[in-house]
Amino acid sequence: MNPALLLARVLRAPSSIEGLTAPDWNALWAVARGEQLAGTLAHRIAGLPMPQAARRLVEDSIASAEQGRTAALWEAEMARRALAGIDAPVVLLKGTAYAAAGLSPLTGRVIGDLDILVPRDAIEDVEAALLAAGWEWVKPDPYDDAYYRRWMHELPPLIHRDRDKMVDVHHTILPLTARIRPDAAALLADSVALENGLRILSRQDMLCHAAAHLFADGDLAGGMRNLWDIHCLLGEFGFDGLAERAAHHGLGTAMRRAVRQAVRLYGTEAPPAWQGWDMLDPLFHRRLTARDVWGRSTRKAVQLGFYLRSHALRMPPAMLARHLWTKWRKGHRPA
Amino acid sequence: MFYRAADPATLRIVPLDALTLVYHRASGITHIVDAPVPEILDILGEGPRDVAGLLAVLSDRFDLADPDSAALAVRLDELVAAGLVERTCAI
Amino acid sequence: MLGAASAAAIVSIRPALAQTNASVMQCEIPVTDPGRAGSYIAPDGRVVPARTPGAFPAPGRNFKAQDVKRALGGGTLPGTDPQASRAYTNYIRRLQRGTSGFTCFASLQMPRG
Amino acid sequence: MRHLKLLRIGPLGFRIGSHWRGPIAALDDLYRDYPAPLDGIADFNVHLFAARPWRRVLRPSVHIAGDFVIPDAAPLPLAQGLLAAEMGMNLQVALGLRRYLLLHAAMVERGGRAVLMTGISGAGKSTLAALLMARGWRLMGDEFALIDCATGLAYAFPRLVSLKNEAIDVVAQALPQARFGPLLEGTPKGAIRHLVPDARAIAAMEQPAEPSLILFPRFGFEPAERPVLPSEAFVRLTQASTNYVTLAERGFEALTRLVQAVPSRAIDYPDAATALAMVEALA
Repeated sequence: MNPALLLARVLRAPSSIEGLTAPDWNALWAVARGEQLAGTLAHRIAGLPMPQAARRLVEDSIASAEQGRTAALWEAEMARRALAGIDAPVVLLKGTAYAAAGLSPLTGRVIGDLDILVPRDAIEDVEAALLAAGWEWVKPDPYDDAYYRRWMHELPPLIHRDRDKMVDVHHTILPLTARIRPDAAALLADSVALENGLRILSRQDMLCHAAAHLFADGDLAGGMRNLWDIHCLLGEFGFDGLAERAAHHGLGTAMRRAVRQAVRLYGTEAPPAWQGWDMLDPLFHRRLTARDVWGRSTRKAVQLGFYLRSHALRMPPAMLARHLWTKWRKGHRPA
Repeated sequence: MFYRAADPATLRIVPLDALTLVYHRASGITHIVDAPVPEILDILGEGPRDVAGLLAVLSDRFDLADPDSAALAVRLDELVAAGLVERTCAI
Repeated sequence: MLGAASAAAIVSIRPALAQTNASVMQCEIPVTDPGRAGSYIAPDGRVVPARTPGAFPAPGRNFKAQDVKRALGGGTLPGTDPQASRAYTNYIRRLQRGTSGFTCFASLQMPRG
Repeated sequence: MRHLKLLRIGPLGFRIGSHWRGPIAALDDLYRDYPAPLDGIADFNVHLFAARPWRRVLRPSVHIAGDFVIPDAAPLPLAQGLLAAEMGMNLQVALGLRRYLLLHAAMVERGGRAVLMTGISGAGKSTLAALLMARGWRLMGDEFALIDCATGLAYAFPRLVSLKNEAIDVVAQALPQARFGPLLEGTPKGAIRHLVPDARAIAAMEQPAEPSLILFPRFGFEPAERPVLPSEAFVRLTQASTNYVTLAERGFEALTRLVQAVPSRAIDYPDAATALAMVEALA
């Protein structure tokens, strides 16, 4: 069995671990680690009967995810303190938002950098406040810097000098060069306040962002994790108003494809209108599940295609050519 | 400007020889601290204070050879940067 | 009791990137990042435009961890003169996470002995 | 990954895959007396692979990867494939271990009491551990000591002892009956030869011991000894641990207890004979 499909089967039906052989277990953990889903897997199967060696891995992964959650929430808290003097909403995105909102199906999820969304006209104040509170630029490269500021949907990444944690400050959820322009003002206006004053996106916007992140704005690397987020969010929030909201942001196609992929991979329950399978869906499905029993990416040709595709989506062709030329001259090659 | 300490329930404080270990559960960070940090955490744990108020309590409880509010402000800045103390506008 | 304004009273433990000896000595640090080939390195380690007066051309090569360690201890990087070597080691000191070689450099910082 | 090896060192199971037979054959030989992972399920995966298919045969260079990776690790020539496998395993433990507090230390045991020696680079730690084994101590490991956070007990990680340069002959003379791996010349650390821990170290590798002494040895100085305060030991051990921070409060408890319960000493020594005498006098 394709080990990525094995992982998907265990995530959707944890009791299917019964009868796994030792090689199955080894492939399962290797792929789960490769896809950053080890903590999620551990939470899904905890408490079920399994070999002792697997149980120990479950305990280790749960403890590891819990520490990651503490560190992520603390980073959000320190950002909140640093930005307390700025009169603008600060919206947590992605993993930190799921943890802060206590979305239980996403327990165990790996949380990467801190991502926050702020109004575009507040971004200079936010930048200054973060720099004053100990964050520093990660890369001082003038081309990258100008590129980020002009075209990307975020500031160049900042890292905290004592805690070694990165923060990405966004003013919308897709680059300004992309053909699709989500309504950033609506994302902010409909965001929901948490107890401590930080905010999270509305339910539908959280789903829209997850779909944008999965397809429109990515090369599908780590896609199984992102799709699991969508599966869980759909289970938690349902489909009410989702089609309209996604269409409003120009993300209708991405949202529908995300749902179809989630239904296929994780058995997400979806109304009939959301189901189906188009001509490109098999390609996406293959890319999402391209892992060998060591957890390594496979299907290199498919990957390169997706690398070019993700850039094409972000930029008009002439700009893409200029960007790739500058990058390649400086020695960058797609891995 | 007032200073509020982390909730004492979130701190594990272990005095060792000359230095003191502080494990902060909310951040997961371990701090190794020198005097007067444990004393400051202790006093601010009773409630927020400003620099003058804190200095008064410290002078009251300890035999301060150097009751210098500038030095105390530096200690508080360090505590703020470490996340063990938060600045607040009002009590 | 309050201490000198310049002294620190708090040291926070950071994750040690301590590796095993073998893997530490096995890693390499590029000077500069492949993305910035052709730049110069100022004596204080900043990356500056090509032909900046007083700066040194980036060697465009990788230095082995053991060579860097020796240079940080007062030696000279192989194939460089002392002034250039100092500029390059200053560049390495300023490496930040996300830059090529950071992990390698960080692992060299692990105190020993 | 055509070639595969499963093995257990102390409490940790490994699954190693390789594009080439050589590194796996070397592991099969040197680790022949080691058991398989518990339940056949590995804690860590290591893969040794060629970056491009033709590099399997043309100037083959071994890249090291696994569940946990660091950037910047340079590949090794195929002749050093055994070293690549060992480095891969070490790296997985250093980056991925969550079950124990990991201390970068050599460890030996006598009478149920473990002596930890941490912080030595190059000529010292592994040599000292091997020579103490030759003098009847149980070798618990030359690289990592594993501290159980709940009990404070030290668990062994008796991997192959990695001997470098002059130490190779010194140890071969002290242990004429021991089994050694091939001599690997021209590695990034000079010549390396692996020593197989003795039968007793392997047979007892699952038995923990009570830590009784922490040493911070320093090689190349006149003999000297001083006590190390718990606060200094604490800071130095956090820097000798790769997983202290990720273990969160469990790590804090384990390390606090260790430095409070176990005396620490710094020792300087000019040569191995002096070091052995100092360790045995203190332990």
